[in-house]
Amino acid sequence: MTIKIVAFGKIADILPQQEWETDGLETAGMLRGQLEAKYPNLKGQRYLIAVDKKIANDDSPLEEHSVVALLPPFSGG
Amino acid sequence: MTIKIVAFGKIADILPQQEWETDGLETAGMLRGQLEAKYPNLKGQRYLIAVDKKIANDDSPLEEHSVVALLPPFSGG
Amino acid sequence: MEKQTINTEEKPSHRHKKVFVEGPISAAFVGDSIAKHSTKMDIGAHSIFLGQVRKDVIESQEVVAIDYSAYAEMAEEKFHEIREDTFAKYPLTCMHIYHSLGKVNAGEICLFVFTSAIHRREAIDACNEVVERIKQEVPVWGKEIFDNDQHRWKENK
Amino acid sequence: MEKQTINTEEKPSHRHKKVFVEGPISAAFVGDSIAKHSTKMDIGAHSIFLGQVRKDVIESQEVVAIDYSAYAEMAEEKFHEIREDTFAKYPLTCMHIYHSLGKVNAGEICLFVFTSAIHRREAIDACNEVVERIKQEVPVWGKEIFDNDQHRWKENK
Repeated sequence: MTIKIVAFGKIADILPQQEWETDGLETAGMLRGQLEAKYPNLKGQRYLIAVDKKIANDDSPLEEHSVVALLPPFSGG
Repeated sequence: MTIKIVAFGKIADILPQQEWETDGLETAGMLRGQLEAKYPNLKGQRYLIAVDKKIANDDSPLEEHSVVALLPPFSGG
Repeated sequence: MEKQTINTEEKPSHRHKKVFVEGPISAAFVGDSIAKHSTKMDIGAHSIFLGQVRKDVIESQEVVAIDYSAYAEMAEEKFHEIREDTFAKYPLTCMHIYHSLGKVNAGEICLFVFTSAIHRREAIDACNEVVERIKQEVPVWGKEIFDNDQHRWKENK
Repeated sequence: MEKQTINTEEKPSHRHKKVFVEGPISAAFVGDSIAKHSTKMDIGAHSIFLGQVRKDVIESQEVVAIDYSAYAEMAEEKFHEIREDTFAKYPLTCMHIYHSLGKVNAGEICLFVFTSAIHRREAIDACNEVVERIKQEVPVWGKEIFDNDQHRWKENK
């Protein structure tokens, strides 16, 4: 099951890439755990995860071709 | 004691003149009574009286050269 | 039309400003007023209210224009008082108020209230309050002119 | 910049409208948008909110611009949802929302929310609510660019 990950704002600055694909993850929480293990700078950062443009929680399931977005606090307007 | 009277909006339409002078009146209420006796169409109309640009009540005293304004409900903006 | 901009160092609230304009307020004038604020680097939010004359239909007569008149001396004092009170209550950078006198056709603008502040809350709340106070406290009257030349004195709700 | 005006007979809320504009929103564009409403004879009140970039000083560095980025696909869905909800809640005649992407210098406008209605209360309340929802719900980020080329990610309060 392949998913696409996209990062924005401050979170994109912390990660080595802004957009990539990965697989083997079943929930948004599993992705969060994997990322924070790999990039310790992510820990303590506030960010929401959106799955297919809807705000998700850690239990939200990922599906084949899901687009998962890492969203730091909004600052539009 | 001469005062000047100025009427606006609908009240000015009811009275024969928009601006005139009169004397012998000591309070705003006396003016109101005299006007409504003379111009029965004024009765039942809603209007405020301002003495020298301040909203007055019937007991408000009139002074030499006071400007007394007859103000129907505002409709600016 | 005033050409000056307010210098915040010179107590803007203490300057008597011209509020009444003859006839309608043009959209271009609103645009120009906004443009003048691009040099004010501490402004983060502008709130604008515009009153526009509606072509209401009243007993099958159509409103084609409103003819505004005022007790100008008292109205100017009231506008000044509203201005002072609002500057005292809200931390504003600027405030501008323009109200039409004379004939304003349906579709044209008769009131322009413009407040600016560092943050949105103050700008929005102040604009709102100024509009409400103008409607309630300022001696201005609108005479609705119908398409058959009849008229009716408007009353604010 | 969109040239169309909304025809109220064709359910304005159901049209997807372009919100994002590249770079700052000009004061003249705001003026033109207002002018387009002079043919809408049922409008009595317009409420406008403008966000302007402040030259804040943060640890002795000066903000010279904000560089806006967005998760565009999600942001557009959110703008549409806010638009639909607001039309459902308030009896509005028109609503327009424009938000900058890319670089907006201090003193320039980055957000333009414009609501129009028969009466002032609806126009003002709707404008207010749209602004609050944009700040809270739409995935847009502002990167404050300092005069020494450093940057800091902004956070809305």
